Amino acid sequence: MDRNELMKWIKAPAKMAHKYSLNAVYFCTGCGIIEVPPTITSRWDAERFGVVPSATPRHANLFLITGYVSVKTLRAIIRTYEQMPEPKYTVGFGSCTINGGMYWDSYNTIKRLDKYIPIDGYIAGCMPRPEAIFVAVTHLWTLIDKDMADGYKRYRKNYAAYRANQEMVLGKLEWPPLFPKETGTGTADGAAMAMDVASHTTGRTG
Amino acid sequence: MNLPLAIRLGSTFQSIDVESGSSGRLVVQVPGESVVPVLTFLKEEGYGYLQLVSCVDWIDRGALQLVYLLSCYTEDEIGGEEGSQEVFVKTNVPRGRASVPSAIGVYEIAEPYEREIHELYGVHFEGHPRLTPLFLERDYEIPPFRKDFDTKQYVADVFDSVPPVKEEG
Amino acid sequence: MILGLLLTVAFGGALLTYLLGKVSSKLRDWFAVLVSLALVALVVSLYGKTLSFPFYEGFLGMPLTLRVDGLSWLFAVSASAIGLLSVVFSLGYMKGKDRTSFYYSMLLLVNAAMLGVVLSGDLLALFVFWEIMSWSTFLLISYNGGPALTAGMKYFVMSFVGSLAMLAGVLTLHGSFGTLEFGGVAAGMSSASPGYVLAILVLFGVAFWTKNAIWPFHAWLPPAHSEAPSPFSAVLSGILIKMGVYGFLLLSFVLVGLKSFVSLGGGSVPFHTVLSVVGAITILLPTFIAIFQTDAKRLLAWSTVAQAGYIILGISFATSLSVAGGVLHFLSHAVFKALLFMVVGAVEYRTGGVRDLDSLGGLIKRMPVTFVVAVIGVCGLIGVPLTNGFVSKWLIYKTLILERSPFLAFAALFGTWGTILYGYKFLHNIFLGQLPQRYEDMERAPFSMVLPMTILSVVVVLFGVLPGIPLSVVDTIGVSFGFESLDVSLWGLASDSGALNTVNILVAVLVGFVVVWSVFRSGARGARVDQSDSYAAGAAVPTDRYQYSVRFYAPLRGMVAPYLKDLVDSFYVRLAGWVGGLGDGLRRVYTGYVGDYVMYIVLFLAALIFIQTTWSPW
Amino acid sequence: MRVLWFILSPLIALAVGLFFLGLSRRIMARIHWRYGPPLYQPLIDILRQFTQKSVSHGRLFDIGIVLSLAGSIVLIEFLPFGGVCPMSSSGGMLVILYVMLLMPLGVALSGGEAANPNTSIGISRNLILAMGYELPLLLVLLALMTRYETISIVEIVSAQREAGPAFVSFPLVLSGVAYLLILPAVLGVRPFEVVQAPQEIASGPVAEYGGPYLALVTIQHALSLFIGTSLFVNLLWGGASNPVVLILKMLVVFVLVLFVNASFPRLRVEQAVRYLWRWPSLAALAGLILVATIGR
Repeated sequence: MDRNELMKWIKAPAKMAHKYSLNAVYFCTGCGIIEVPPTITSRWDAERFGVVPSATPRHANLFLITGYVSVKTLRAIIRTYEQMPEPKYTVGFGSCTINGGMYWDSYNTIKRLDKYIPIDGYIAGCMPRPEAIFVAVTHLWTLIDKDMADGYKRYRKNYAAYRANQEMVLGKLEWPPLFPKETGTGTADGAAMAMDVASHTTGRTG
Repeated sequence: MNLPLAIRLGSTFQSIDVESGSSGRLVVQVPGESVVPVLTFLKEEGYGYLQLVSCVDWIDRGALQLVYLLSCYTEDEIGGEEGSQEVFVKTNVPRGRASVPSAIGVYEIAEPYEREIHELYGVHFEGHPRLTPLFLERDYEIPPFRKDFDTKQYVADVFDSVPPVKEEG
Repeated sequence: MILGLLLTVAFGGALLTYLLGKVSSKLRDWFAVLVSLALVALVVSLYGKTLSFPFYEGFLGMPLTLRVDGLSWLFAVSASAIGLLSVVFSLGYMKGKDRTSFYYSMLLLVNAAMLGVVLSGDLLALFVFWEIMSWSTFLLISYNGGPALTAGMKYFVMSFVGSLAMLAGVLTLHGSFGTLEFGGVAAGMSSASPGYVLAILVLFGVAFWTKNAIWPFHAWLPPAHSEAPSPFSAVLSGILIKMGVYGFLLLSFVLVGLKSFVSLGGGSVPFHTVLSVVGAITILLPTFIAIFQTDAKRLLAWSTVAQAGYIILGISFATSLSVAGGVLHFLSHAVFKALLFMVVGAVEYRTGGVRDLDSLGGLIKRMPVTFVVAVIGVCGLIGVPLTNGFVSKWLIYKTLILERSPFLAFAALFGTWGTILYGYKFLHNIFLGQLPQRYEDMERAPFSMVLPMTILSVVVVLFGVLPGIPLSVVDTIGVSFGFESLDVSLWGLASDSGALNTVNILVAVLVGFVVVWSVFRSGARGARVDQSDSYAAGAAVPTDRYQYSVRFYAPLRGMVAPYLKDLVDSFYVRLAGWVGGLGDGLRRVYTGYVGDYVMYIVLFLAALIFIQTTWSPW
Repeated sequence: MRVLWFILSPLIALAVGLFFLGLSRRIMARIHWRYGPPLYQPLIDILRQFTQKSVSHGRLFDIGIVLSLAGSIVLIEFLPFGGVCPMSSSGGMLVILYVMLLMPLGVALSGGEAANPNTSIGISRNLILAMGYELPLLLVLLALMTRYETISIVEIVSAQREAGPAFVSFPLVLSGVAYLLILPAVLGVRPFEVVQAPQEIASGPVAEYGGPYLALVTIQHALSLFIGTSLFVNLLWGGASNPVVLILKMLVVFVLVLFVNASFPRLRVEQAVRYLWRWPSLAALAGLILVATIGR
């Protein structure tokens, strides 16, 4: 707790609190979740950084998307992301979330995850080891410090585009749009875009 | 008289040929319509457990091959001299109009396997209670596991056509 | 004269309502409300007076008198007030049902009979009005027909046995003292032998306990309450049951007198301790049974049996605090139980007769006012501080602990936790959780139902925050029984061994609430979402299938259920079966052949002659 | 001076409660052979939760949790705080017992409004568990009240000052043992953590609480730790003449309970209630019988 740390606490306590108390949603989206248990138990102990798994998205502000995202899991990821209180941060594990990774030509996985939900940072490695996760956490701290970890703001601003992309891949979603005001304008053209693709492959209604 | 299983099988059914596969397994080639009778016969023989139903797409021969793997866990000797614990039952189905009677009547466990094969290979199983989708979220003209399904083209059409989210302002 | 006027208005009103019903239903409804209003006004005008008024001579040479004093005034006010509120409530509830004029006249008749019982000056008048009350209740319980008929029959048989016991008591008293007037009987009883007093107590006690549904005689109450129409079960559960309490108070403290009541029974096991133990059992057993009920009204019925246990425990412990607590608990129970039955009535009215706790849910979104009222009622039932239930239970607990009987106190306190369980189950399964699709567009309860409920809930909170109001009335009753007065202040009890100060608690809770609310509002405020945006492990919330209310306390059921078989009820059923068999056996005597009858006569004569000649006992 | 304590005692209770929470996470980490968060981590959590923006399920959803926290603050006013007790003159132990039920009731009402089966299951478990430990707790309290012939907690504490702590006087040692056996259940600690089980029912009644709601829940959890231990120390360990001694005694009791927390898996609800209704209740009952018959 040196001097400038103390100054940071005094100037922006909320930001510091968000840095040192990251509750991660305990949701195994892909193969990377096998790295999370050793991270939070005795050998590596993520709790000293303030990272604790939480049972529900309502308690969480960090969403670790560990590994490839299948089309079916995307539906659950979007639902969980929208249920997390703001400000919230997402970190993608491995290359599968960046460009599809080794499933680049699979019919069933999502290639670029940040077309559907905003991602604040990626960790290289298939799958990244606990030390890499801690490096990611410290990087996330610097991002929060510099106000660059603004995934949730981008989601709110461009919600229409995100929603359109989601419905393009998943067909009609069972829950109403999270920010009805923003999608007021967006739904019209979003639906138009969806129509031409839909003729090629019809999105299954949920 | 416990003649070896292969001979008994050959005698009861006409148009099948039986040979012994690797490590003592029996491989039985069966025409489409007589799959269920063979399965019931083998079940009475003691092969009470259907391990899996899988499908192979021989695109050059224009046929989808269904493979039923049966095994038995009773102690006494069943088949020939050293007793074959497992039996493969294979049947070929034309790729165009792929349809086979469902094996649920004989083995209940076949239900999810047949649903999966129906979804991924497009083989229709008559008498199956619910051939609804199991894994896939979207509809496909050509079932994805068939060899003539072009995944790269599909990915280009569906996923690459989704525009990245532009930063407004 | 006022008493006479009161009775004529009451009984005349009941009759006239029926006749007016023939003319026009609107006129009848307003006439019924008017009569109840008049009754309340008349009774309130009697506050503080002790009058006596012989209203009818020539009945077996004895005058039937009416009498009012502190005790009967309290019961009369609560009876007429709750009667008025239930009539107002049934304006909405009974819309569109058949035989409504019969229902209204019966309701007013029951109300009048209760006033008669409470205001009667001698045992004969008491018995006459008691009978009128019993059979008119039977008619109202079996109003809905079908299962209600069997419930009504069960009630009728048990209260009939009680009335017979009471009649026997009245006759023996008349035989030994010549008069039935309370003063004379009390004078006679003070000189009577303890055995005689005990016999009288038991005889009258059977009548009062069956009406009050105390543990061995409670079997009729759950079916009767759940089958009766809701406004009437509010009256039945709130007030009509408490006629047994009035009778018991009258008997034990006015007729028998305090000193002899306390010293009754063998030195080691005095009668009133036995009674308080029975009261304690009545608290525990029905509470656990109530926890696992799935019908809202049956749950409330079992809770009434349990709360009656508190009242009997308070009264029969016979110290100044405990009697005050018992009588005050009668008042608070009458208020919040009538309130809860009206809540079930409102829910029943809006959902078309559904009161099954497994298929309701989420009604707070459609009936918010009814929910607020229900929460206040349940808090009163549980005895949360700042409600009237808390004050009366506090009095009972304090005296139980300080008078060195901790096991009774334990039964009462542990009963409260059982009350919390079924109180919350009642609230949760009806009002909280997911709103089923079929109740999406249900409107609120009509004003004619909400008005009585809000009045009752205001009373629950008012008597909880300022307990001095009811306590002063209860204190005068205690003094009239011969207990020393409690130093009652407006906001509680300022006695040396631990005072009760509700205003302090109120201030503390309010300040705490304001502080926490401001701290809470300083945090970021989130958007309001409906029930579909709830955590479902990443899936969308399925409609109509995302509610946990069936088998609400399943883990507890496994442990407690084997001990909850209602042995008393099964005993009664076996008894009824045995009597049926006996009747069937007797029926065979009538074979239908004349010859057999002639033979019976000859045999009978022969027996007579034989006895006359050979054996003369005189 | 007493008016000052009206404001001071909840604040100190909150500070002590948060310290206990931080300490428990630190000690649990040490037992797991890892470093664990800094001691002021609960404070950081509360600050983060306050600045998060979560959803509300309706007015009752807000009022319920606020009512429950107000109930625990009122309860702290009733507890003697080392020599001074802000609300000592209005009702004594019975009011404490009744205000103690206000806390689960508030959370139950607002959890019910959240229309989520996880919360409803959590609430029903909470009420069943509360009924489980209420039976021995009532027997213990009744034994104490009968032994010292008063229903005011302040008099129980002052009576213990001369005659020594109740824990060692003969008939009450049974009640003390019983209270110690149920203390993990009263505090909601690991063997009886069945109410907020994260894995089974997504942390039970608080599954739908986001930002500020979660902050109130953490504060409520801290205060209930304080209330549970301070009640035990005041009733059975003779309270204390000044707050510091009281807090030290509470610390000893809390660390003892923490070791129980670290070494037991979570029980199912019926196993917990079956345990609570067997040995602790027998000990408490024996204590009460002894006190009622011979112990003067």
